[in-house]
Amino acid sequence: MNKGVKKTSRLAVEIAGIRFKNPVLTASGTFGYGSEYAPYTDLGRLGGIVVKGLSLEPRAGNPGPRTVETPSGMLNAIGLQNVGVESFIKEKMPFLRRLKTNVIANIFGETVEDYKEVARRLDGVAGLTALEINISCPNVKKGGIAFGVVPTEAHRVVSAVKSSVGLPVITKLSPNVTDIRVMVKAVEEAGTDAVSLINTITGMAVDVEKRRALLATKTGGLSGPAIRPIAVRMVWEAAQVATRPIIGIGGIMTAKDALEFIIAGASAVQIGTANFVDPDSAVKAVDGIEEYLKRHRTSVKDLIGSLKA
Amino acid sequence: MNKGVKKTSRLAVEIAGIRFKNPVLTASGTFGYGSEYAPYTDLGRLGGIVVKGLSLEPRAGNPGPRTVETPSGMLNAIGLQNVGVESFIKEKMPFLRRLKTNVIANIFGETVEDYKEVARRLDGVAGLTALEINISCPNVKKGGIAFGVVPTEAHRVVSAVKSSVGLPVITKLSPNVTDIRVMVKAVEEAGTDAVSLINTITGMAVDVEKRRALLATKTGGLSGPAIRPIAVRMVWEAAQVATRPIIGIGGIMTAKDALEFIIAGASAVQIGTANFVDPDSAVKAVDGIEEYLKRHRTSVKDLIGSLKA
Amino acid sequence: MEEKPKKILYNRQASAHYYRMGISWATPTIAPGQFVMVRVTDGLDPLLRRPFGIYNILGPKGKSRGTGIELLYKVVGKGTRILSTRKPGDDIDVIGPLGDGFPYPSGFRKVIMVAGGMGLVPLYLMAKELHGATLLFGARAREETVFIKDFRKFMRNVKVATEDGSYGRKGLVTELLEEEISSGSVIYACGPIGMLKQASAIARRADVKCFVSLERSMACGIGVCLGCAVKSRPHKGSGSGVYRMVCSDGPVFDSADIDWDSFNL
Amino acid sequence: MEEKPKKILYNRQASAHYYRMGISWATPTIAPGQFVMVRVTDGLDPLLRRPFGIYNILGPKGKSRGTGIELLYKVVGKGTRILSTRKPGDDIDVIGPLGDGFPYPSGFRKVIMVAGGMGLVPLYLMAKELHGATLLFGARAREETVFIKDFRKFMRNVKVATEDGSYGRKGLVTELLEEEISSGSVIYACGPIGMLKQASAIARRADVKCFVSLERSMACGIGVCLGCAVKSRPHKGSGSGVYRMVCSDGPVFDSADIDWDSFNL
Ligand SMILES: Cc1cc2nc3c(=O)[nH]c(=O)nc-3n(C[C@H](O)[C@H](O)[C@H](O)COP(=O)(O)OP(=O)(O)OC[C@H]3O[C@@H](n4cnc5c(N)ncnc54)[C@H](O)[C@@H]3O)c2cc1C
Ligand SMILES: Cc1cc2nc3c(=O)[nH]c(=O)nc-3n(C[C@H](O)[C@H](O)[C@H](O)COP(=O)(O)OP(=O)(O)OC[C@H]3O[C@@H](n4cnc5c(N)ncnc54)[C@H](O)[C@@H]3O)c2cc1C
Ligand SMILES: Cc1cc2nc3c(=O)[nH]c(=O)nc-3n(C[C@H](O)[C@H](O)[C@H](O)COP(=O)(O)O)c2cc1C
Ligand SMILES: Cc1cc2nc3c(=O)[nH]c(=O)nc-3n(C[C@H](O)[C@H](O)[C@H](O)COP(=O)(O)O)c2cc1C
Ligand code: FES
Ligand code: FES
Repeated sequence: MNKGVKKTSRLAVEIAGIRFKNPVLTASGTFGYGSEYAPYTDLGRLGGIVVKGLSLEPRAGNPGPRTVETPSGMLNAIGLQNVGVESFIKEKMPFLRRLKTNVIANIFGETVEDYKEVARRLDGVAGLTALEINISCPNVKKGGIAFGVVPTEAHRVVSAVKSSVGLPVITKLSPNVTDIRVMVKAVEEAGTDAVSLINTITGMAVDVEKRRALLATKTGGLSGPAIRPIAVRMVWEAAQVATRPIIGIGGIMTAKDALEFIIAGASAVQIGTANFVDPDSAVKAVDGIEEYLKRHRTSVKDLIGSLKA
Repeated sequence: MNKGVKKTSRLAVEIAGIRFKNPVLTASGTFGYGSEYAPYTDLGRLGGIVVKGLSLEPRAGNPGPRTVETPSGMLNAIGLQNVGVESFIKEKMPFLRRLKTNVIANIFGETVEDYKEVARRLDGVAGLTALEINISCPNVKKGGIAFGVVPTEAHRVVSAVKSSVGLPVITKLSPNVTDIRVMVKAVEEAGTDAVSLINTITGMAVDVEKRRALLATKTGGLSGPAIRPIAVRMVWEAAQVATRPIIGIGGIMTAKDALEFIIAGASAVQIGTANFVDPDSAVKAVDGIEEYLKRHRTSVKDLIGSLKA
Repeated sequence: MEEKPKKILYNRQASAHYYRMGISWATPTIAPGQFVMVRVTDGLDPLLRRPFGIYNILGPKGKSRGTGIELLYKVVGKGTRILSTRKPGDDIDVIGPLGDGFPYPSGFRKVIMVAGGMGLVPLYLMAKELHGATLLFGARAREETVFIKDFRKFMRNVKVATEDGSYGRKGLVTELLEEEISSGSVIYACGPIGMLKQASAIARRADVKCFVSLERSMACGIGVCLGCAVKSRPHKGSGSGVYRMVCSDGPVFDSADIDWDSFNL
Repeated sequence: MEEKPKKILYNRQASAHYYRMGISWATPTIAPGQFVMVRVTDGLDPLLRRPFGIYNILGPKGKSRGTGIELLYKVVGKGTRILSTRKPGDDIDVIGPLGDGFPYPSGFRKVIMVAGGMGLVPLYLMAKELHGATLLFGARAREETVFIKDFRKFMRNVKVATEDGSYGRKGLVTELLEEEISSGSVIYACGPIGMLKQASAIARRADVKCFVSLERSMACGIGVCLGCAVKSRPHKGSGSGVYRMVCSDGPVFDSADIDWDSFNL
């Protein structure tokens, strides 16, 4: 027990050389570009903000319906609609860089070159702390199979990005794989500075009266508390082989949920769907974790991967 | 529209040469050996009963805690505790064979030989309609990796069983794979007469106060409505490549849920966790499906895979 | 963030499936047509908030700010069922006011409001502000017309059509619109997509301006999830593509900007 | 299967976190120590039923069948919180009576009941049947002793220990047991595993028979999910292995049959 831990250092963690004042970030695609939630929560109290996935060019996204609620979760098929990397830098970064929190740009592409180019444009942008590579996207050159489910392809994307930028690189893993450990090893070998997991799990819901899928694209990504047990398991599995820090994601609603991930091996967490339910969830989680750390006289650093055998 | 479908044929389906009077079965491990639920529901109204997984020898199962509730679901790590194939035949079949419903034996082993031997002992047992092979089990000869996640291993198990028995064989697929279609093709090539999916998804939950997993075995299988969107998606994917009938499983609580699977491509469904919540769920689902069929003037047969593009 | 919790003042059944809920809340300025996102339970079922239009502002008459708001809702599923069991005095978690609301009609000869079912809700505050507007209301049957009396209190021109003829004219509200429309009118419409599409076509043919308030299922309500997309006509394509968000770009749109063929009805 | 729905007769707060719920139900024969599985909501949160002991049978005095049952429960989480909001007159979905209950004590010189916290519940019907039994009750503090008065109504020998000394003796109930135990006694115990393990050890040392009622989290309550397993001592191993199901093989076990070291306290 570290009885002497100070309030500030109790919550702080370091990932990929970046200091996070606390381990609670908001997840890509669930927190816009930060400003939208400013009226509802104190952005400066977040450990970090991961912005909506960015591509080289603006993308219009998928036709609607794009979301549907499911038991303790939701499916989304947004189609990675975004303003494009240039508008992001010009229109969104000025607000974001003034916040007292880390700003991480989530990026994606349909070819390795796309990824590389988006990353290059973001490298050196003032106020940006890191890149998070979303490898769940279909690889158009490989018949649309996602980069994130083929270890060699994931390796290619990550090496390409890593070799083109100075910013720390976090690789966000897809859960739609047989063995997450293989993916962790592949992207670590490619030089990623950290991994984050999980992205959404592919799912589908049917309107039985109309006999058609409830999402226009038929399938979409499942998120929310429903997937938390799967996410905790994958983080724990990843922690058995990872040599770099892990950021846990999936169904976190409360401090208790966040602590499950940290104890299972995550150095930090991201909160996604819960923002929709309560825009203040992330800040409440920070408060709850702090209360827990005090009660147990410990620090996040000491808690990481502390699951008993 | 088949305006003339009769009440009986409206609900009936044929799978692997077996006639089911309706498409609603109860899932392995969630309905014991049938007799336990006799006081709470009308067993004769079920399309079929799949009994708890059987192994060659009785198995004691895992230490407790073995179950934990999660958002809209539960984790279980029963460890395939069962009475063994011989006691099943002697002690459980006499009750089961008197029921006016199909009885399917779910089987598993740790080696291909185990599977074969269990299957052989069950072949020809009066009152047994089919075998369901649970391939989610660890293959002890291959370092404990489950048969169900390696297509060639799944193929070996299924061919071995299929070549040893006269009973129709259903193969129950694990969802813990990158591409369910590959598994469907592998087991169809091995001669399975039908596939059923999904088995539980591996998950984990942590007691943050005690910093230990809530299940004694750390990880377990996630079931219940939480996983339904994933299960529906996998059934739909399977239906794109399958040439044999599909039985849909995963989070079905109501007739509406069952219909999602049927419209996505399943010829029948199994109800698992819902039995714990309401022992009469399966019979209520039968009633609800019948009401739907009448209202839409259709039959289960016409509904299978009728999802609009 | 810390804020004074909003409380349920009343939650009264108005008829079989319809409720009025008063919420005590020192409201910010509310524009007619705005909505709120309500968390119906602090459990996980249902998980997401539910959107409801702001029907009325409680407090000083005729003001855009007040001491509370009134919602009107219909029980259609589990979220609204749970809402209907909530008790006066309870805290209620409400985010809003959200969206843009209706533009004030200046320079039009006649204001025609067209509502289908609960589409009445976002029109009430607007109707109170305007004098001499016409309200055309469509419903399936008489039981859905319970709130029309609220409008009759201060509106002279209220016409109703029901599909089964149990109240007002037998037929569709769009048939009433065909009769009422005249050049120089402006239309404010809210209701099912099919009705809005029809109203929009009628307006286009008559070369009349038409504003519609749309409904889509919403996860966030504030423009973040990008879930409530509707397709706008290409000439209005923004930097982020041809999709507009109902929650943050709307819910009110100029009907000429909407790609009505994109809806899979 | 169609059955007359059971209804809530009353649901009264007995003290801060404790409630008594009466359920109207033409009960089958109930043995002391049996329990029921209650569905607290028809939503999905929480998903599973919750187990509760049958505290009392309502109806004709001293019978094993009645016109209803009474539950006593403590609000500890979301299921019991929702249960505490349920209203008299509502239907309630209850499965039971389940499990085996306590064997009748024949040929013993003294019956000692040992209860910790809500462990009182399964002992009440037994206590009513037996005359001259001793009840030893342990709790953390006075507020947890509210139901002890029910027992005092017909029992002379009731001794209480609280951890903070706010009621009765300061200390653990197992210390009372050490004093009361004598050869030829039989013990009926229910409470936290730690307490039962202690009681079992005391009984073994005194060579006294001890029956314990166990609690495990339960998914089905009827022996089907095989989730509520406890390890029995090897010599009692059945065909299905050394695990016994609390719901269907218990909840009452001979303490000598339990492998107390298997619990990860
Ligand atoms: C901007 C906006 C304003 C609204 N204002 C009102 C209002 O003032 N009064 C009112 O009664 N209703 C209003 N609605 C509709 C209301 O949000 C839905 O009726 C409610 O969310 C249904 O929740 P539920 O859990 O009861 O139903 P569910 O169980 O979720 O669904 C039941 C049925 O309702 C449909 N449904 C679910 N959510 C929506 C939705 N967001 N929009 C349309 N249909 C839906 C489902 O497809 C299903 O058929 C509004 C919707 C929007 C988008
Ligand atoms: C055979 C049996 C008889 C019981 N009889 C009574 C009774 O008469 N009165 C009474 O108040 N309680 C009784 N319990 C305990 C009661 O079932 C739990 O308190 C209840 O299930 C908690 O539900 P919850 O949703 O409120 O809590 P949850 O939110 O599920 O959990 C809150 C806390 O309670 C613990 N808990 C959850 N479920 C159980 C469980 N099944 N057993 C023990 N701890 C649990 C959790 O670990 C957690 O710490 C009995 C339990 C069993 C197994
Ligand atoms: C509406 C929505 C949009 C999302 N968009 C992105 C995205 O652009 N890039 C990305 O990497 N993940 C995206 N995600 C995935 C989340 O960042 C997160 O990994 C996932 O939702 C699981 O976390 P949760 O259960 O807390 O929501 C999105 C999720 C949702 C619900
Ligand atoms: C407690 C429990 C025990 C199970 N045991 C078995 C088993 O022995 N064999 C098997 O193939 N599946 C077993 N399953 C998996 C179910 O048959 C089913 O595939 C899974 O639970 C998903 O369906 P559901 O969501 O309706 O429960 C078990 C599931 C549960 C919850
Ligand atoms: S509901 Fe999220 S963007 Fe509109
Ligand atoms: S709770 Fe299912 S076997 Fe006991």
